[in-house]
Amino acid sequence: MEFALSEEQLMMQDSVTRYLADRATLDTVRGLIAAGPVHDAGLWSGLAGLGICGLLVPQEYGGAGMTLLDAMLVQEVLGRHVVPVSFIPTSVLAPLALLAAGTAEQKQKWLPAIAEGRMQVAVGLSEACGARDGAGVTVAGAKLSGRALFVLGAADAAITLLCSSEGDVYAVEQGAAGLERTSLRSIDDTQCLGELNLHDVTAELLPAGEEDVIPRLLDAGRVMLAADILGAAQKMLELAVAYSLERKQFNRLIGSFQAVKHLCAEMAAELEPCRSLVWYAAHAYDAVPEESRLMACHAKAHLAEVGRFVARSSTEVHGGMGFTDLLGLHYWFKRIGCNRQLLGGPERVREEAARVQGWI
Amino acid sequence: MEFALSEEQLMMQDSVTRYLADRATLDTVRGLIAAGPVHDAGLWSGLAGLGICGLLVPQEYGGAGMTLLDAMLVQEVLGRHVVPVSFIPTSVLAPLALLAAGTAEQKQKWLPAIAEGRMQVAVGLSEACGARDGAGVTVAGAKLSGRALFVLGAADAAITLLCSSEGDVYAVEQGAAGLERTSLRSIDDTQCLGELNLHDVTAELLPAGEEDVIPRLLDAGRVMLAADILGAAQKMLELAVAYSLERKQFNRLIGSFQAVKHLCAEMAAELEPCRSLVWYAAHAYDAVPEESRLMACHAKAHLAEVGRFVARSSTEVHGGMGFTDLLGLHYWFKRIGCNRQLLGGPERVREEAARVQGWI
Amino acid sequence: MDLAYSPPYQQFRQEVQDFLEKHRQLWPPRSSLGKPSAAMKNWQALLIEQGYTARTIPAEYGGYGGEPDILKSRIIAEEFTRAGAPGGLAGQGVSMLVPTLLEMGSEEQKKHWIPRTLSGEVLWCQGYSEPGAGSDLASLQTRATEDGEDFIINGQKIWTSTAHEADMIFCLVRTEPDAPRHQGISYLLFSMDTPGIEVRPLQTMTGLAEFNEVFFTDVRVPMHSIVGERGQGWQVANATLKHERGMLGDPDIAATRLNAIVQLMQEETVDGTRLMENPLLRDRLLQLQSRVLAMQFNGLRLLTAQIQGADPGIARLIVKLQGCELNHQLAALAIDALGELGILYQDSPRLRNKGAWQRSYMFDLGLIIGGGTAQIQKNIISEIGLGMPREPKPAAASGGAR
Amino acid sequence: MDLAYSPPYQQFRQEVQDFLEKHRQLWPPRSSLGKPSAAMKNWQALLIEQGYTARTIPAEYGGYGGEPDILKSRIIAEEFTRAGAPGGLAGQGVSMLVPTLLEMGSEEQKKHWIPRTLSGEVLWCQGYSEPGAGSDLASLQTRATEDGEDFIINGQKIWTSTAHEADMIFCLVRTEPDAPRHQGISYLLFSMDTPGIEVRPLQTMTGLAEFNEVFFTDVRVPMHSIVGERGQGWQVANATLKHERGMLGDPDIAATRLNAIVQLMQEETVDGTRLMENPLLRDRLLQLQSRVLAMQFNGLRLLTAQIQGADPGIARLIVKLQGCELNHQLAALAIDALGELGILYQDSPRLRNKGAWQRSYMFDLGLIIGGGTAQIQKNIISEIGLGMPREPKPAAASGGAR
Repeated sequence: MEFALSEEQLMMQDSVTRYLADRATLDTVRGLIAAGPVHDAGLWSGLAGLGICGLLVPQEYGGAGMTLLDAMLVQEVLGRHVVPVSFIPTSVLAPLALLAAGTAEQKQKWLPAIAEGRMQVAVGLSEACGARDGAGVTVAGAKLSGRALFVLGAADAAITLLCSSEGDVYAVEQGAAGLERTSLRSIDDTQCLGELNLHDVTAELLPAGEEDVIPRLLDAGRVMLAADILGAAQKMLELAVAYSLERKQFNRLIGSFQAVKHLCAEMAAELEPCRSLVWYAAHAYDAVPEESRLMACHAKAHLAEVGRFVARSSTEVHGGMGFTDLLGLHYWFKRIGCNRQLLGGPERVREEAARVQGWI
Repeated sequence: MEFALSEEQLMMQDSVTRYLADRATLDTVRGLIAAGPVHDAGLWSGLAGLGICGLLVPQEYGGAGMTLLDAMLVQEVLGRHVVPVSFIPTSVLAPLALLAAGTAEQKQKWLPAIAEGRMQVAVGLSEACGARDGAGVTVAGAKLSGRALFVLGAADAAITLLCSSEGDVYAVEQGAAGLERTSLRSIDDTQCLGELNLHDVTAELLPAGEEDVIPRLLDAGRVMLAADILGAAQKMLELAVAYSLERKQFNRLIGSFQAVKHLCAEMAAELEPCRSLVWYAAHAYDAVPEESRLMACHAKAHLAEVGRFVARSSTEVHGGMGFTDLLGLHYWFKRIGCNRQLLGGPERVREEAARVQGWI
Repeated sequence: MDLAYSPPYQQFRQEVQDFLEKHRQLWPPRSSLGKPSAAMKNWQALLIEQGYTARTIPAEYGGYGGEPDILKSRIIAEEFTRAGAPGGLAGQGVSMLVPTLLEMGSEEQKKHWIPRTLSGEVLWCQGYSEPGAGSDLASLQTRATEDGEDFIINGQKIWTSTAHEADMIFCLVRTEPDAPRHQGISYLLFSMDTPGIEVRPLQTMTGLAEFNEVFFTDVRVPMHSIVGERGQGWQVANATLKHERGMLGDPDIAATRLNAIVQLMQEETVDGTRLMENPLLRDRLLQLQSRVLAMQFNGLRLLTAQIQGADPGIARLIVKLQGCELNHQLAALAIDALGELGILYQDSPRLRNKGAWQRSYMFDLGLIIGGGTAQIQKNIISEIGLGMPREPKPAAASGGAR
Repeated sequence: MDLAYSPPYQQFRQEVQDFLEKHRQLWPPRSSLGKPSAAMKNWQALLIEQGYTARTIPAEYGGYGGEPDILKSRIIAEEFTRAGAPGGLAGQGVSMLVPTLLEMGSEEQKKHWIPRTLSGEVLWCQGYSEPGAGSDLASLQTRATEDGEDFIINGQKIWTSTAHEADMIFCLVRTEPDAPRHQGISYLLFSMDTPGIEVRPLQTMTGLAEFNEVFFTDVRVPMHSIVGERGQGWQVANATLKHERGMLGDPDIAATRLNAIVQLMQEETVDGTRLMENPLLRDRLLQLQSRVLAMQFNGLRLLTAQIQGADPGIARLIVKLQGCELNHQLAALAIDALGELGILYQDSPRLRNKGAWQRSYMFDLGLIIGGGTAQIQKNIISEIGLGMPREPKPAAASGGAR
């Protein structure tokens, strides 16, 4: 019985942290996204050098063959540093989709490239958790038509995985005839979102999929987004405490005012159990599959709520400075706000949790 | 343009307050309800002496012919003093029902007795806002059968007004054959609730009712319950502030701690706009009927929420003493908690507000 | 209780409506707070002439010179809002400096500055807050030292909106460094063209630069630029700070936003179903509607108290705290209702409402913090509204000891 | 991360299950915290013999004398809960006095009191809080003055559960009135039969008298009744107060309640529709489920840290605050779901669950307040967990000045 991270996991998290500490400072990030949403290839190749990009890719395809728990720990660090890389679609959702539904040939074609960090994959799952503006992708004669919104991942992704309205997963190559991609720009320029319009686009089915390929991908994606919020919110709490121990008003450190102390205490009290919830959800994904869906829903929904509370409260503790661009606190604020809505807002996700439990 | 109470209204509220200040102290109330839920006849006749019982009864029937706004102001004071009298069913719902749907004869028979404080009327509206345990009253051959739960008013009410499942209002006399009354006991012994079981009970239809008699009664009842919460919650806030200015811990008045100050400030900030909302809802009942339903729903729902917050927070400010029976703070706490559920909890009532606005 | 307006007021309302209708072609485009356009200046002159702005300011200072009439002011505001017509100039010069001068200025200052400010000829910015002096404004450090007939000013201000366009600044500076902190401050008026002033735009989390930082390096200002006496600046500023706080938290703004969300939820769909059909979103909407209505009626109560010259007490003190929070919550609901569409921003395709919901969500958080943080508001409510004690002064000056 | 138990532990679990099954006929009726029945005493003796209670207490003091093994303790607790079997004695004597004596008592005190306490022969109550000393326990005023070989005690205690049945009290009294307040307190053990002690039941908002007030008038107690040294009572008490706080906020209790609400919402109807069909109630239930799960997994983390001898930091400090609030919110949901049925209480017809939801709603609020109020908990989290400064001491002793 041990509910804790292993030595190896702590070392891996630490190595990513150390890599990012120098290379993904706030000033660096600020510069990278100055012109709009970005997946930064430089940081990506650095992460590839650490073996991070192929974390979930089996060793036979050149990856590390690790679990979602490990990937989650990486994502927590990426969130903590608001790093502009598309780890979730390329290194988590794409390998999981290929492993669950891809042919041997498809795996051979794409997994090694992913593991080496040579290829980006975008993933469109938004319509599986609530289609807006009439979006949706249909299949006719093995060709895809329609529209996919809020596709996760870099603009230059070599392939995009899309879910059809029948629940199958297709791979579409960049530059395919009839495919048009537009960038969507969110509050958070550290994450890339795209809109795909498709007119009879040639696509490759991932054929081995069982019924729940897409739900499983959603589970994984939601755990990862929860982990990202966890990292970002933890950082915002730490920044708030640190600021309150520097800033004086009325001849006192503001951190000595009960109102400020209690706000920080409430953030900590809300956030700390979230860590265990996200750990468990990630652990359950591989180790307790029958609980996976429920735990992923709870992790995503609860982190969305707690993340919003922490983002707002930390900003309040920072006073006017928190509202300016000077300290850059808003990069975390926006990342948390963006994650809240991706792959289903909290109410929607909780409703799924009710269904999973047979309550309705 | 004047959104304020008139001199007359202030004087009336003041006269009720002065009457109750001596006669409905906490110790008196505590004694009155020691053995269970009570409508106190002594206090009632005192209120009758002030002309309160017939406030809504037209002058031709011996009453004061005033508006719901006036009745609401009385209820606020009754809530403030947690007075164990059944003002809402007897002096508000019954006259309104008779005026809206009663025959001349019915009015003549009952309204003067109500105005003089000689008669109690119980009113059952619970099934119109959500039937529990399969309750409901049906009519066959002009006789009533079924069950009405959470009937408001004294156990010895001379008549009970019930709503049938068709939406009509009937009067049933105490002691009618086939009628059986059981007391229900809630957390709040200052309010009387009963269960009526009916087997072919002779009843008198209030025949002139238009379609919305029952909705109008619900509006009035909800505004009154909101006013009761307003009075009780205002008192709880005042008690909290007063206690915080007496009690010392760590060599300081607890009212000088920011945590306590801010909790009191939040109570005040939540409660103060409620006063205007309840005023407006009561005013609209008579003066702006097209807004009456919406405002009654909002007043009831919002006061239920704010009341719960204030009841809990005031108890917290009182620390352990708030939890004991010694200070008796819980009498207000329970009255607020009871009112929250009567005639529809907040979610239910808000849903009605959505329908009123044609949103669904 | 009577919410109807008496016939003379009904007639006045009609006059305002007629005026707006008749002069629709003169409405200037909605202005930001910066330099007014020529069309705006003309409109302002017309409004003053009608008494629809600067209503109670004496004619000798360029105002309309009417008697105070709170109901007429309210009617004007209501009708301008209803028609969507641009109101009079509303920058910090008009809303803060002019009342200050009327109360505390010399006759010469009133005659000189008020007409020019009302007409839009002179644009002002406000120099109060400093990086180290926010909630605790009285700790401000910008120093003015005497040099002959002049003050020499050094220091920094922040949160200075329109500083890059303003002609003039009204500014708090510390002139008596050895006096107790509330008694060492003076209130100065000087030109933004004075050498030694540098304005840097201050970008906020919204991505816009709604404010500026202003740096003073040996800025030379004549000593007669002072309003009130030396060392009286704190009292002079406080006379108008209350005006600023009064402007925040207007429930009518919340009501307008609520209506916009109702429309949004009626029109937008997810999986083909109207958002309004979602019981969870609908219940949140209704909870906020309760609050908006309560604050609107609270506003009616304040208006009545104002007419009657009564002290509305707590009903007044809570407006900023509750109103700003309400606006923030409304924006949050709109974002949640829109889901992934709700996170779009800037120039994105599929952006709704030009990104206003996200911008409000952030800017309203700024308002919760600014103009007296929520924490300061709660101090005020508990101390002034509920009579609770101030925090005791710490025994040692530092709060850092464990 | 490995949530499985190794084979020896699986075997141990099986042993516990077998034991419980085999001795089912010996299970005493669930006891309150008062005087144990003969059946309960026998059961307690059997549990000690098996090492299922008093597991790590040395055999010479009447315990089982086992090595500490957190997992085995956890397994015992889990299996007793799962089977619905009564655990060992859990009054304040066993849970607070015994650990205190083990840590701070004299050999004679240990030998005398621990066996009698464990066996159920002696029932204890706790005399810590006073009407004027709640959050600020160190300000307690109950005075013990020297008189020959004895102390003479005068004063009052409150929140003393089981005082009316207890044989003995462990009690904090002020023995050195002139010492600094934390250094003038002593920890005494004495009989509740001592003349001059009056116990009055303390009724709470639930309508029950879960606690008592205890009044001391010239109560004469031998000086050798002290645990530790004179003036050391604060340290002696603190050694065990942490045990008390650890008991509050158990997430498994919350999980049990959550399940009860799920069942309630599946079974109860309004207008013939299951409550579970109501999206608003369901969403509240799910929000609370998120929190219950998070706290349960937080508990797993604490357990692991305990096994590893690591400091779990904030994860430990938040348990009381979050756990008690969660229980209160769960009760609130159950009440709201039941609507008008939810307000029934006492002996009312149609009462659900014997009124437990309302009783919890109130009692849990008491727990939020008691054992360190929510405000004190937040002080602890911010100061110990986050390293934020204590409040500065006020310059003047009174907080009442404006």
